[in-house]
Amino acid sequence: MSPAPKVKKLLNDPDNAVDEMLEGILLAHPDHLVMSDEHHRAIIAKHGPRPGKVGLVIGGGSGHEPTFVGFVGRGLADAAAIGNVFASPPPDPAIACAKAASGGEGVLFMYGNYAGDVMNFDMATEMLAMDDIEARTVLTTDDVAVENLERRRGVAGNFFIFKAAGAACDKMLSFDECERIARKANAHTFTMGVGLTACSLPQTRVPSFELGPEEMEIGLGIHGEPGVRKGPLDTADAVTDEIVDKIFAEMDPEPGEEVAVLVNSLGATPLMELYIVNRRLNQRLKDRDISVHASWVGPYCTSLDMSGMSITLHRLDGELTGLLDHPCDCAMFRAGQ
Amino acid sequence: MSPAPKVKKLLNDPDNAVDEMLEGILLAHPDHLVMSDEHHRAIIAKHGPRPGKVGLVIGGGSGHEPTFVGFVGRGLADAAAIGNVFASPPPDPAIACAKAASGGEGVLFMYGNYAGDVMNFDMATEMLAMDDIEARTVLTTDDVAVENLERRRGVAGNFFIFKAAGAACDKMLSFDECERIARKANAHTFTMGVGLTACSLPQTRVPSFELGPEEMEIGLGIHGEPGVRKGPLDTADAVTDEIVDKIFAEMDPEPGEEVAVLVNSLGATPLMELYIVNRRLNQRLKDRDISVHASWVGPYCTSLDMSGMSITLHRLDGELTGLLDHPCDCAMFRAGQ
Amino acid sequence: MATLNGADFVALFQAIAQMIERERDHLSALDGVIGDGDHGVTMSIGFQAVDKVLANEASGRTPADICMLAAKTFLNAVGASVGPLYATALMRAGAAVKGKSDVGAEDVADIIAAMAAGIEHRGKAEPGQKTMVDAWHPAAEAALGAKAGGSLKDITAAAADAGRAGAEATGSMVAGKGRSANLGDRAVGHIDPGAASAAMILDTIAQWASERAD
Amino acid sequence: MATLNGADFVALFQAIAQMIERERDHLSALDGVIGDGDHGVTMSIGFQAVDKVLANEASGRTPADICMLAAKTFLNAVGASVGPLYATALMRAGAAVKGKSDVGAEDVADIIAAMAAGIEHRGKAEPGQKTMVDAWHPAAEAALGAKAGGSLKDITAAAADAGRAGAEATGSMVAGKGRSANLGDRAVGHIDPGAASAAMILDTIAQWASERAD
Ligand SMILES: Nc1ncnc2c1ncn2[C@@H]1O[C@H](COP(=O)(O)OP(=O)(O)O)[C@@H](O)[C@H]1O
Ligand SMILES: Nc1ncnc2c1ncn2[C@@H]1O[C@H](COP(=O)(O)OP(=O)(O)O)[C@@H](O)[C@H]1O
Ligand SMILES: [Mg+2]
Ligand SMILES: [Mg+2]
Ligand SMILES: [Mg+2]
Ligand SMILES: [Mg+2]
Repeated sequence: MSPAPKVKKLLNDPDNAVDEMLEGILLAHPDHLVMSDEHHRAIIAKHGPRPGKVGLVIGGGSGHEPTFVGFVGRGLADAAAIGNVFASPPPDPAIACAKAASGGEGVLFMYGNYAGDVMNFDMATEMLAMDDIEARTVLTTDDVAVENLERRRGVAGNFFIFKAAGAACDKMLSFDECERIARKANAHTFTMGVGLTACSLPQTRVPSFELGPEEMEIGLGIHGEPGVRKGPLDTADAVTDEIVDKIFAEMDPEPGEEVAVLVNSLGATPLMELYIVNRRLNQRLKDRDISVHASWVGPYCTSLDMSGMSITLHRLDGELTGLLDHPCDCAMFRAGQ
Repeated sequence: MSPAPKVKKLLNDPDNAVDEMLEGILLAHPDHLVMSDEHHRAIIAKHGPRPGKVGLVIGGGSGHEPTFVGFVGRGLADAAAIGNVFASPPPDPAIACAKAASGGEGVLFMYGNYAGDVMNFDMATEMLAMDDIEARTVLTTDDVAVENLERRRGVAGNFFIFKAAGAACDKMLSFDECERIARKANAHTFTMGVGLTACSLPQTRVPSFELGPEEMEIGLGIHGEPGVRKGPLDTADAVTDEIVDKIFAEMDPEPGEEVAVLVNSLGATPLMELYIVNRRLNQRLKDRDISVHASWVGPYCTSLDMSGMSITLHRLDGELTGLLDHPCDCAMFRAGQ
Repeated sequence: MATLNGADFVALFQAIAQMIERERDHLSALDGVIGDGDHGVTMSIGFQAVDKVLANEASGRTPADICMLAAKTFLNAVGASVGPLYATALMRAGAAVKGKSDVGAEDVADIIAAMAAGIEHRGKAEPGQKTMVDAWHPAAEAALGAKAGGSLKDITAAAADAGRAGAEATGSMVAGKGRSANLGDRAVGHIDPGAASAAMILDTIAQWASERAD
Repeated sequence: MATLNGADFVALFQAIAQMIERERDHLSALDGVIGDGDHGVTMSIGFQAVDKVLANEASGRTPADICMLAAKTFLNAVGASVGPLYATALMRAGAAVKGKSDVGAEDVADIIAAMAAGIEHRGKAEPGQKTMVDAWHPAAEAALGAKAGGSLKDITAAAADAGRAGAEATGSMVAGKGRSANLGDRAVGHIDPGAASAAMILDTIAQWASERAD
C-alpha cells in the first residue's frame, strides 16, 4: 500500500504557522488586538484592561480558532496566551498576558483542563507571585463525555464560561466574585462532541487517528485526540439524541428551565449540518419544557480541519443570563446590546 | 478498485436537508428571522422591511451558508429566497420574498450571475409585474478569474455588494439610487478563489470533481464546479500572490487607495490558514501603498465542505466607506456602530 | 392510428421519472466533470415531484392540463437551470395541444418542437453551445420531418435518434452557456449532462411509444 | 575515569536532538493513537531550539549552566506537557551538579535520578500511570543501583535498559495521566509516546557514553 497522500493545507513553513497566523490576526483586527511588548505570543485587548478591574487571561494551544484569541476584547478576555498547535503555551506568554491584564485587583487564568496547560500556567502563577501579581486559576471542565470528574476537559463550552467571567470582570466585580462566577459558569456548562474525520497537524499533514468509513468518535476532546469510544455514524437526529441524552443525564434539567445553546463545528462541518442538529436539539429541549434564551451555531471552538460537531447547553439563572447578555466586542465575536 | 467510501455528513434524509436546515435556522434566530406566510423557502427579516424603503431580496442555492440567509436583517437584506443545494430557487419563493420586502418603492433582486438564477428570478420579475411590484435585478459578477465579462460569476464578494446595497436601502434612498449603488458596489468588488478539495452534495456524498494530491483548482465558482484551470498547490504566500496579481491586474489600484478585505473560507479551510493568507495579502497591499479600512476573515460564502479560500478586495471611496460602516444586525453577521 | 389521452401522459411521465431515478448518479457524475455535480439530483427532484402530483391530481385532466401541472410542479420543486427550462418546455407543450382531450402522432411532433422552442427561448441558447438545446433542437427538426404521415413510433424514434446524436456531439464542443461556459477547453471531451438527460427523455418517449400497440 | 565538561554536554544534547529528528514522525504517530498526535513535533521543536541556543551561547559554561539554559529554552519553545516536564527535569539536573565544571560517572547517575524526580514532581505522576515516568523512574533506580563503582558506560547502559523495559511495559497499562487518561481500555495495547521518547533519550545517552573512550 502506498502511503496516503498528505492532507492539503495553505501554509508556508509549517513551523512558522502560528506566528504567521498571529501576524495575520493582528493585521486584520488592529482596533481590537495588540501584541504585548513583552512576548509575541501574548495578545492583548486594546480596550480591555483597566485599573481596578480583575484581569481575565485565557489561553491554550493554537488550532482552535476563534478560540482563544478571537475572544479577546472589551467585555470578555483581556488577553490570550498562545501556544503551538495543540500545545499549551509556556509560562512566559501567560506571564506577559497577566501583567498586561492586571488592573491591580488580581488576574484570573482560565483555560481547559489539560495536563500541559495546568503545568505551564501553574509555573506562570508561581513566577507572577514573585512580582506581587496574584493569579488564580479556574479550569474549564465542561466535557461530560468523561466520567471521572477530575479528568473532565474544557471543550467548546469554554465559550459560555469565558463569557460569564469576562462580563463579571467588565462589571468591575471583586476578585472573589469574579472567581465565584467563573466556577459557577463552569458548573453550569455541559458539552459533548463527535468527530467524523480526524484532523491533521501543519507539521505532519496526516490524519491524527484512523476511523472507518462508517464510524465516528464519540466524546472527543478538541485536539484531534480520539474520543472515549468509537460508534457507528448515524443520522443527524440520532447523533443529536445520543449527545442530548448524555447531557440531560448529567445536568438533570427541570421543566421550565432556560438555557443558552452552542452547536459548534469542529472545523470542516458546514453550517447546514449544524443547523439540522440544532433543529433536533430544539425538539428535544421543547419536549423537556426547556426554553432557549439564545443560540450560537458555527465554528466557535475548532480542531483545525476536523469534521464533527459538539453541543453545549449553558444552564441559565438570573445572574448568568445577565452576564451572557452583557455586551462584548472582540476581534471575532460580538454579543449583547 | 472498490468505490471510494462516501463522505461522512450529519444528515437525516438528504432530500430534507434544506428544509431541516431552515427549521434549525429559524429556531436559532427568532429575533432576526421569520418564514414568509406564502412560502416556506422565503425567509424574511423581522426588523427589515418598512413602508417607503426599497426592498432588498437576495437569494440563490443552499450550501453557501452563511450566504444568503445569514445576511438577512436590518441594514442588510430584507429577505432571502432559498433554493435546493447549489440550485437556484424557483420563482415562487422569490415572489414571496419580494412581496414581504416591498415597501411600495420597488424591490431589488440581487444574486450571483448563474444561468439558473437568472432564469428563475426573471420569471419571478415577470410575475411580480402583474401584481404591480417593480423588481429590478442587479447581478453580482465579482469573480475576476473569468475573462469573459458577461460570464463573470457572483462569488464571495457578494458580501460587500449586498452590504452596500442593504445600507443604501436602509438609509431610505430612492430606487434609482439604490440600484446605482448596487451596481457601483459590484463594479468595485474583485474576488478570486482556489479549491484544494472538492465538496460533496448531501444526496451523492461523493466529491464533485477529481483533483490530484498536489493540485488545486484556480478560479473556481462556489458550487463545487471546477475552476478555470488546475495548477500545482503551492505555499500560502505563493497562492496569495497568484490571486493578488490577478486582482491587481483587473482593478489597477492607485497608490493611496483604501480597500476592505475579505479572506473567505470555502468551508473546511480553518482560520489559521486564512490568517496566514491575510498576512501575505497585507504585505502585498502595503507594497502598493493601499490601506485597509476593515477586514473579515472566516467562512462567509462557502461551498459545503470544500477546502479552499478566496480573497476579495472591495475598492472604497467616501460613499462606499459610509455604506460599509453603516450598522447592520443579521442572524449570522453584525457590523458597524 | 391510436391517440393518447391524459392517462397516457401520466404513464409517460412515470416512465421518465423511473428512468431518471436509474440514471441519477450517472447524470450527477457527468455534471461533476464540467458543472456542479447535481444534474441527476435536480432532474430526480423534479420528476419525482411531477410523478407524485400527477398520481394524485391528474385524473380526468386533458394532456394539455397535465403538461401545465407538470410544468408548475417541476419548476417549484427544482429551480436550478433545468426548472425554468423544462417548465417553459412543458408549458409550451401544453399550449400546443390546448383543448384536445386526445392527441395524435402529429400532435406529438408539435409537442416536441414546442418543447425545444420553449427551452431555446428561456435559455437564450442556440445549438452548438453545449447545452440540452443540442439534443432538443435536432430532435424537434427530426420529429417535424417525420410528422407528415408518420406513425407515433416513427416520429418519436426519429426524435430520439436525432437527440442521441445531438447529445453525443456536445462532447467535442466548447460550452457557451451554463456553468461549464467558464471552463473553456477543459469542457471539451465531456458530454453536456443536460443534453445527455434530454436524449434519455426522448429515448424513453420513443421506447414507450414502440411498446404500445400502435 | 574520564569526566564530562560543558562541551560534552553540548555534544550530548546535539545527539539527542538528531535522534529526535529521526524519530519525529514515529513519535507523532504513537501519540496519534492515544493522544493528539504531536509528541514528535513537540519534542522536535524543543530539542531543535536547545540545540540552536547551545550552539551559540554554551561556550565556556558549566554542565549545570548548560542544563539550566536548556531547561529555559525547551520550556519556552514548547509549552505543551513535555515543556514543563523536561524543563523541570533539566533544572533539577543542573541543580544536582551545581558549581562543578566537570562531572563524573556518579554525577551522571545523580543527574538521571534528579531528572526522574523533577518529572514526577511536576507531573504529579507515579509509575504505573502510562507516562514518561514509567521510563524515567526505573531508569533512575537502575542508574543509582549501578552508581557505586560503576563506569559511565555501565550506569547509562543500566538506565537505558531499565528505561526501555519501562516504556515497553506501558503498552499493557491503562493511563492515569495526560490526554490518554480519558481513553480507558482503548489505550491498552499502545505504548505511551512520552515513555517511548524517554527510552530513546536514555538510549542515546548510553550509546554516546559507549562510543567515548572511557
Ligand atoms: N441557458 C441555457 N440554455 C439551455 N440549457 C442550459 C442553459 N444553462 C444550462 N443549461 C443546461 O442545464 C444543464 C445543467 O442543469 P443542472 O445541473 O440541473 O442545473 P444547475 O446548472 O443549476 O446546476 C446543463 O448541462 C445544460 O444542458
Ligand atoms: N502529568 C504527567 N506526568 C508525566 N508525564 C506526563 C503527564 N502528562 C503527560 N505526560 C507525558 O507527556 C506525553 C505527551 O506529550 P506531548 O504529546 O508532547 O504533549 P501534549 O500532551 O501537550 O500534546 C505523554 O505521552 C506522557 O508521557
Ligand atoms: Mg499537544
Ligand atoms: Mg446546481
Ligand atoms: Mg448542475
Ligand atoms: Mg501530544
